[in-house]
Amino acid sequence: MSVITYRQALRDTLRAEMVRDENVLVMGEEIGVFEGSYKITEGLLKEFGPRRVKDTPIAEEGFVGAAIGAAMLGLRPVVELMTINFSLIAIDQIINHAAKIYGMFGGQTSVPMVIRTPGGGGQQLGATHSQNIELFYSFIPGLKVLAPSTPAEASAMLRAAIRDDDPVLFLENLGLYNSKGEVPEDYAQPENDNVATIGRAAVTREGSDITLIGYSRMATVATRVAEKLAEEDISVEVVDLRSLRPLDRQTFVDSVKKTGAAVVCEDDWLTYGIGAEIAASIQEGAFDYLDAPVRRVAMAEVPMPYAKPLETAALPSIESISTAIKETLSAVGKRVG
Amino acid sequence: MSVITYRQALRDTLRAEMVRDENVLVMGEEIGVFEGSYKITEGLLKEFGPRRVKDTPIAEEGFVGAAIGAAMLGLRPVVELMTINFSLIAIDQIINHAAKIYGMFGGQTSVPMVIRTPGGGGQQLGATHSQNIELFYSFIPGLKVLAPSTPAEASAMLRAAIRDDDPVLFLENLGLYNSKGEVPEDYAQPENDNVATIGRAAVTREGSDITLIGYSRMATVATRVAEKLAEEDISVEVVDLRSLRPLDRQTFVDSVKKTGAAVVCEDDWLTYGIGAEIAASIQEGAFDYLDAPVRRVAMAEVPMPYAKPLETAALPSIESISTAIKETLSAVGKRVG
Amino acid sequence: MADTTAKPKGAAARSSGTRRRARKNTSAGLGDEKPESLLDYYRRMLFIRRFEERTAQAYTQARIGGYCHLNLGEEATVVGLLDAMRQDDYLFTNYRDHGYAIEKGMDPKRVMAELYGRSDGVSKGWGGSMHMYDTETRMLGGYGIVGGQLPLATGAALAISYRGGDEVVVCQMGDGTTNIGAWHESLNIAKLWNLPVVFVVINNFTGMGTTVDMSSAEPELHKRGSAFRIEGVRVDGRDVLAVRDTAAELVERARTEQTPFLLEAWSHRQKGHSVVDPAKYRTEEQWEEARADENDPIALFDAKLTEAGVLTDELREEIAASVKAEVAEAADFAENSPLPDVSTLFDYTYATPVPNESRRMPADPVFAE
Amino acid sequence: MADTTAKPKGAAARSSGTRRRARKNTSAGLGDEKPESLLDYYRRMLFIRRFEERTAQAYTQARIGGYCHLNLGEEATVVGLLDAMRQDDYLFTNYRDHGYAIEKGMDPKRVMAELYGRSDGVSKGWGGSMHMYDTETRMLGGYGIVGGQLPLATGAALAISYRGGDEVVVCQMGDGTTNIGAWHESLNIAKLWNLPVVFVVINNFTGMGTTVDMSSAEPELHKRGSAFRIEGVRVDGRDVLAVRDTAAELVERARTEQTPFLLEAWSHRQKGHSVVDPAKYRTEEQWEEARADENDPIALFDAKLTEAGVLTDELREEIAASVKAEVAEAADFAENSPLPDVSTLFDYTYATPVPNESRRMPADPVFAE
Ligand SMILES: Cc1ncc(C[n+]2csc(CCOP(=O)(O)OP(=O)(O)O)c2C)c(N)n1
Ligand SMILES: Cc1ncc(C[n+]2csc(CCOP(=O)(O)OP(=O)(O)O)c2C)c(N)n1
Ligand SMILES: [Mg+2]
Ligand SMILES: [Mg+2]
Repeated sequence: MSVITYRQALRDTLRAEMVRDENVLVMGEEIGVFEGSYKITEGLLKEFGPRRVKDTPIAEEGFVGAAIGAAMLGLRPVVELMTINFSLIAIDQIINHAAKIYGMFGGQTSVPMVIRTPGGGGQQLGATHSQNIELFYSFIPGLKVLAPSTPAEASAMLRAAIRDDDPVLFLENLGLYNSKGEVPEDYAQPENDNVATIGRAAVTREGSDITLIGYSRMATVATRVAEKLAEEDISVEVVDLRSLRPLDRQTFVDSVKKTGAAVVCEDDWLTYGIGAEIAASIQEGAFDYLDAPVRRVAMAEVPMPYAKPLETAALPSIESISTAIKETLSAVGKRVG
Repeated sequence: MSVITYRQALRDTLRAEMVRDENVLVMGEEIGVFEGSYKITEGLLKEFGPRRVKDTPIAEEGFVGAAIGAAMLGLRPVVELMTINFSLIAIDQIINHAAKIYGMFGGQTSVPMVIRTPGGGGQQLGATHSQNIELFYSFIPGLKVLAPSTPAEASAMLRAAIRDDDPVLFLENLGLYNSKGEVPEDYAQPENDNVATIGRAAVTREGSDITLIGYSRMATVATRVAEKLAEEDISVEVVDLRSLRPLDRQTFVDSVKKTGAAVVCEDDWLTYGIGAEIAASIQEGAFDYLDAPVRRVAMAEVPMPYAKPLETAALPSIESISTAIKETLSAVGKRVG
Repeated sequence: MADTTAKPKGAAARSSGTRRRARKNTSAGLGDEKPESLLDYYRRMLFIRRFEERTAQAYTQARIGGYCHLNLGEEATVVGLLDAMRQDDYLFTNYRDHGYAIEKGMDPKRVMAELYGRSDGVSKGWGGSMHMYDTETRMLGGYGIVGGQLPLATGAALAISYRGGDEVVVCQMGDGTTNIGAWHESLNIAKLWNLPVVFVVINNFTGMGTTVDMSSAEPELHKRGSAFRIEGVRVDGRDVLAVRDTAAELVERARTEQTPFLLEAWSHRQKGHSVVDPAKYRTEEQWEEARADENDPIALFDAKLTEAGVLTDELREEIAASVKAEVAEAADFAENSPLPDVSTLFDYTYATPVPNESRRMPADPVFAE
Repeated sequence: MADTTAKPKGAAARSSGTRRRARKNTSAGLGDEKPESLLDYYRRMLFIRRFEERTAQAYTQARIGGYCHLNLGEEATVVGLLDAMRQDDYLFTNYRDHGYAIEKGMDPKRVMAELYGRSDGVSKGWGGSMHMYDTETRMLGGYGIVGGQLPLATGAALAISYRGGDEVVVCQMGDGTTNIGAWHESLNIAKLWNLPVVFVVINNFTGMGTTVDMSSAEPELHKRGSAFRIEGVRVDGRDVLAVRDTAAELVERARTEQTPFLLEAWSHRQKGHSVVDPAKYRTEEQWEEARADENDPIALFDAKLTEAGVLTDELREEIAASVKAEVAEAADFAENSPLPDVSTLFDYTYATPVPNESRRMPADPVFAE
């Protein structure tokens, strides 16, 4: 095991897959000469040349659509969208084309492509650059949506995404790129079996009092919350969703059946956010086990302000999640925070 | 009271508002010479001329954005998007501009505009033309999203939307355009106080056994379900959400507190759909009153097939909703379907 | 408003030289065209005409649902364009795709079955009128989102170029489509990356009811390639030989020069935008002009072949009868093809199966049992 | 790869005649320009330079967050362009907007306060660097989504035209922005509807690191208006008088002819794309050239004014000192302006209040009581 950043896990895995499969190419704005806004593609142009590392014009709809068309002919493009906010310009191609082509034509042609894009807030990027809209893609049958939270998962899931024959939205996170974690020694080898199974959540920390559910950066925040509350003798079980579509309901429902209570933490907005489905599923799947309503901790429902104190206040935090957990437990009567 | 179609209610109200306020103009594809794909703008070009009735090129991003810019200078554009599916091409302008301009610039300029667009399936339009993606807009702070189900509501809500200073996504429905209902005698008068309050749901039929929640076309289907089940002595209370953002949770939660059970019926996909928020809110707001989990009846999660039997099977129906209601009641132990 | 049912200025005169020496100057007379191929073009155009008429009828009888757009009036463009392509070239079109599907090589029976939403349809009944698709004949789809096919076609050309292949992609669209952002982004990328794709604009002077003058600030659409240094050519889309020659030249140049081209073919839409459109936004005279023999690709070609003695009354009747029979056969086939089984509803959401995929019918609870 | 730090071919030579007779041929010498206005231009350019340098410094000191893009190298364009506009004309820009905001008439103190995210900021701290906005001076916003401002500007021009007003809209953007769909849709609509808007492309030869050659199939950007019959002009963006005259002509023609124009102004970006960009994708020599006196709008103008005797050492020092003081004052003001209060978090979601709006902090339950 070695310890590397989430960024490096992505970069090295991307490189390994390019070495392994000639059909894999990367495309996106500023990924070549500039080496990527967030440097995930650093060094790739130098190693693979402009045929396989394609700098695109600022034309998200055009180049995402081009990747779809190339995938229809059997290439396996990995597209970078600089942040998920800009995906709105390409969303018609993603939803009305990538996600539809397999089904709409009766299963004749698959679309093996990956769209890598970071979400995440808290960088004072303002209203148009701080949104977490993975919901839009998670809602769409025909797409798969992955949201790894650790370097090891990022590597194994990116590998799975590239090898999968369906269009995959691969959600990264600005707040995770520098985070570190253990990865298998051979994670960067082209021949490598560290391939995640798409569509599985995981209990990443066991606990007995309450289940805390998150994904992407919030899964790591959830772990920190659990660690903090452990000091207060509250035992939090953490579930990392990992895959937003397909959604592995059984894993978190089973956890709730054990703990009897749940909180969801999410980096998006509360109303209609990802957490709504989680809460709805829990009440449906663990109705008789729930001792208190499922609470959700999410962004304040405003266009994200630039000013630091406003932004900080609008974002979920270890504190706000802890509060929701304690209030839930006190409703249960298990403990009083 | 007179009885007119949903289509006529929209047309006449649009006309009345244009007569009332010189700043109101309508824009969209094929709304002038062609008189609208679904004829909502019939006769308007003839009456108001091309200055106020603007046929646009096929350029959803461009003309929706132009409407936003015009609204910033005080016009009150009412834009037609031919169906909500095509809104994906304009979604960056709607979400990153219309919904952000007021907040992002510290409340200096509002964006008083309306985007009218029909959703709805069941017309064999295939995978790209049968989607109900009001979720995307309902998720966004800064937007208001209305979804009337009757001619009277359509008229009063369109009037409210046009007079509101914020961007409003006004959801119509292909399956409702020909439906009829009573409207006030003066509904088509320019001076008229039939202005709905944005952000209110309504109990449209009282009942005691279970609450059935819907919006747009599904609110009318819900009523038919209630009528049918009444024959079997099941008393269904129907809640029409009417406004998807803001969402009037209290109204449906109060209903569930009374009935003790709920089913949501929706024309979109189940996972992450509008119903997820409804179910999540109910378990949070009426936890101690719920006798059974909230069930959701929604579209099968597939790209919508063209073939009639497949499409019919994929859509929620009076039968499938009735089944969910009976199963819920039988879980409650109240009755066995 | 300008009368846009009139042909674009200078359009008829323009017809590029072609790489096929043997056919030079054919658009003036019939040169050394082989009678068999001329009759073949004639029959193929007539086939599309009758097929579309049958489609309209079936739609009226509620055998076909959804939106349904016909190729009536643009038969010469369809046949000429497809004749200029190699079998292994790829085609992307908009939703007005029946004729293209047939010409690309799909069995008309299966095209009609698709229209009927039957399991023998080319897309197994999942696509319908707007979504004809066939991997084998390389018809990579009709698309219902205006402009949606442009980025895809560009990407297909990228794949060809990436592999050093020598196929060409042809991307068909309507005049109204030149105003959408995807047009701009796709043509720009195609030229920047030197991709072998020919963008073909079918100019029928109108979107649904909106004229080209009302929607394109540069109404001479073939000139819009200038923003990307893409060479554009306009051709009389009523003339099957002119279309064939011009298209053949551009397709071959795209192949050898590895660069995109723009072709505009103009002709008249003889009916409403779709089968259900009553088309009241044009006067009766305008419609009469659009349908007049001097604008009808089939009538024009018929006259030409008759004059040249290639088409006789006998042959005409023979062809008409055989076309009629084949179209009837397609309709019969469609009528008798089984509807897709509801058990197949979840078969085409994903190509790679994964755990926890939703396969729930509307009445099913989220957690089964 | 072509060396795109070289000026576009023929660019420097081109400078349109202007409606301001008195100023004709000024770009060659200084003609009958008034010394006061020349010195004023000089001061304004210098002010932007120093303001941006101070901004970079404050960013490094973590007084400013988010993304931050500077106008270093394009001061002549900003000043010349804004000088050509009437006060009641409207301006839309991209995120590289500090200089424009100041030139449109905003108080630099409040611009700096916005950068600091303070409540005295022009957007009350809600916008930050990319989102300067002021209803009063008609700066209708910097926008962070590439191309997002184009449809908006078109719409503002529509509102003017709808009301028969005589204001003009100026819409600034970067070279990379000419490749996005919104460009195409907006220019087309603006021309079709005869709207008084001047689209201004600031060609700094690069998006972030991607050159114009790599992103625009027609790298002579002013020619891209041809797809819409929009007249385009290229001007040397290092020359404040040339920009002023060319822009003035187009703005006035847009006003009187009620039609859109396209202006390309080229100059060198002297630093990375944003403050945090180490800009390693250019060689040291390339950066030296970009920053060289012969490419620097301020150095160029300084030399010219000095040669003409308008600018003396004394004046130069005086101006430098006063600019320095004013910039320091702006930074002080920003530093001392209060941070926005968290209680205002829900104040700007909606302009028309409605029931049931969510005003929930992250820890709040959905149902309070
Ligand atoms: C993005 C999008 N906007 C609008 C529509 C509705 N629509 C379908 S066809 C059409 C007109 C297209 O005109 P043109 O490109 O000239 O093609 P034609 O139908 O004449 O072949 C429109 C507006 C659509 N399908 N997709
Ligand atoms: C739609 C969209 N895509 C990508 C980005 C990221 N991005 C920000 S600035 C920029 C480069 C823009 O280049 P140009 O238009 O030349 O403007 P400049 O920065 O040179 O002034 C990019 C790609 C964005 N903000 N919006
Ligand atoms: Mg057309
Ligand atoms: Mg630039």
